[in-house]
Amino acid sequence: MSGECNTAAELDTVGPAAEGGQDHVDVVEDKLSVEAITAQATSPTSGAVALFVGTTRNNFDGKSVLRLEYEAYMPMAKKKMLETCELVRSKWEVENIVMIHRIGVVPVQEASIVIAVSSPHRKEALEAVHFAIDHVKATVPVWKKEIYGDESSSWKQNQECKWSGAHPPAS
Amino acid sequence: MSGECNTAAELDTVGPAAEGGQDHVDVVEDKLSVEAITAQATSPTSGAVALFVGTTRNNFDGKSVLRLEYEAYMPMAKKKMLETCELVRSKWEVENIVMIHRIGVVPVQEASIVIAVSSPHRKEALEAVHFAIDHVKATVPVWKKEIYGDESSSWKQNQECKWSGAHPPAS
Amino acid sequence: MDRVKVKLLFFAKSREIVGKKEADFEFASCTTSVSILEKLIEEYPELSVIAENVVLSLNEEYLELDNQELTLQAGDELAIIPPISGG
Amino acid sequence: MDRVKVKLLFFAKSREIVGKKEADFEFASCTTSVSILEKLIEEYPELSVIAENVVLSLNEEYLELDNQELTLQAGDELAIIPPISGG
Repeated sequence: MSGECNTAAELDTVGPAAEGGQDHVDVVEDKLSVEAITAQATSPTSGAVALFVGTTRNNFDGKSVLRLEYEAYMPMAKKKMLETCELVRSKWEVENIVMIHRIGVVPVQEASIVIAVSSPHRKEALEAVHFAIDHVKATVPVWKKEIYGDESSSWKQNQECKWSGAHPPAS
Repeated sequence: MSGECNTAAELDTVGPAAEGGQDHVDVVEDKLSVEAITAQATSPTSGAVALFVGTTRNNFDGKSVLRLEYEAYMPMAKKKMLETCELVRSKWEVENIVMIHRIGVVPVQEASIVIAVSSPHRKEALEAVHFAIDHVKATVPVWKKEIYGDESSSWKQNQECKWSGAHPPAS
Repeated sequence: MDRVKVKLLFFAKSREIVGKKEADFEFASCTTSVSILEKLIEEYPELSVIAENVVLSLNEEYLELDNQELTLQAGDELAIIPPISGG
Repeated sequence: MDRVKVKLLFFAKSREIVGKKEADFEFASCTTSVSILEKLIEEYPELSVIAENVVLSLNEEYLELDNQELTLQAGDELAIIPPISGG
């Protein structure tokens, strides 16, 4: 559960990141604080913070969902999250990127992920956060099991995941 | 400072809004709580909350900014914010929309506005919040004065405002 | 011509220029937004410096600055709206 | 042919199917990702039900499933990655 805080300049690829923004990614078992994550992303030289908060829905395909259970390939998940930060910085001039995924049980209405991006002007932060969540869904090794009202369960597959059943090989 | 909480169904135009989402807009003098606003937007039937947080930057055009001072045409501001909610609902299937503007003194790094939008799937919330802040900047009667390091000051003009000096009449 | 008393509201730079937040003012009830602005600048000549970059609102709705006829009623709320900068 | 011992990691559905989180396993050091998956299914036939929808990772990097030669080294970390569903 230890934090992993890298200045962007420490990454291999030096882009606009080197101007001093920070990437902070983590995978934790605790409830996420949107306030704390926003504060961490905010900077005195930025005028905008855009956030995405993924929350547990109480239903899927008409079935009631009791809770989600998440697990992660912890070090690889953090690595892929940092790669997402790097990619964001290659596309937009953003300042700080904070990306925290919660694992374990996530009850209905609570957050499983919060991504916050700050930038001097708002367009960059808003576009970057949209890209970031899409990219995380496609690349970060985290798994989610839906537990239904009758205690049956199902491992989910992101549509964005290239090797999911949602993308069957043409045959 | 009283809250103004309208179920969307109470608006004149009945759109997807009538499905039960809520519009909550307000103009307040207190510090904004991103956590409380997120909680207000979150719903058990939504899987996503997208947020925009506008914060005070410490600089403008190379000048150091000490603080911002905001004032609002209060009832009209709330009315225009509700109209923005209505317009969002005519374009995207979203659940709750929360939009709070702070007025008075807003120190560097603190939030002047928070907009939060929830939706069952993330694309809608992310696009809606981007549209919402653009539309608020163009239509909501709120004014901001920048106070600089030497205590000089300047009333700002949003680029999105059609009658600002940023859009001089062709002559 | 009928005259009606309306409530004027000044915000931001227009408030600072005029030195007050509100005032009562009499207009012809049948008028246009351009004519309203002209009358306001007659009364408050200091406003002319921002006249190119203001709009009006009538009862919390923006008024386009044009020569279309409009009818004011007693008690209407008329605001001078400098370029907005919220968000 | 050189053989090396690597660490296998199972996650999510593959973990439930195999009934453990990790195991040691010996492979030829010169191999391909397709061959690795075949060997894994020989050892854990239960995995065949998800074989169409997994990828592998080697030392925290995704491995395309193909016939390109790759070299395993002792102590490498090889994970079976079912479709991801984070976010």
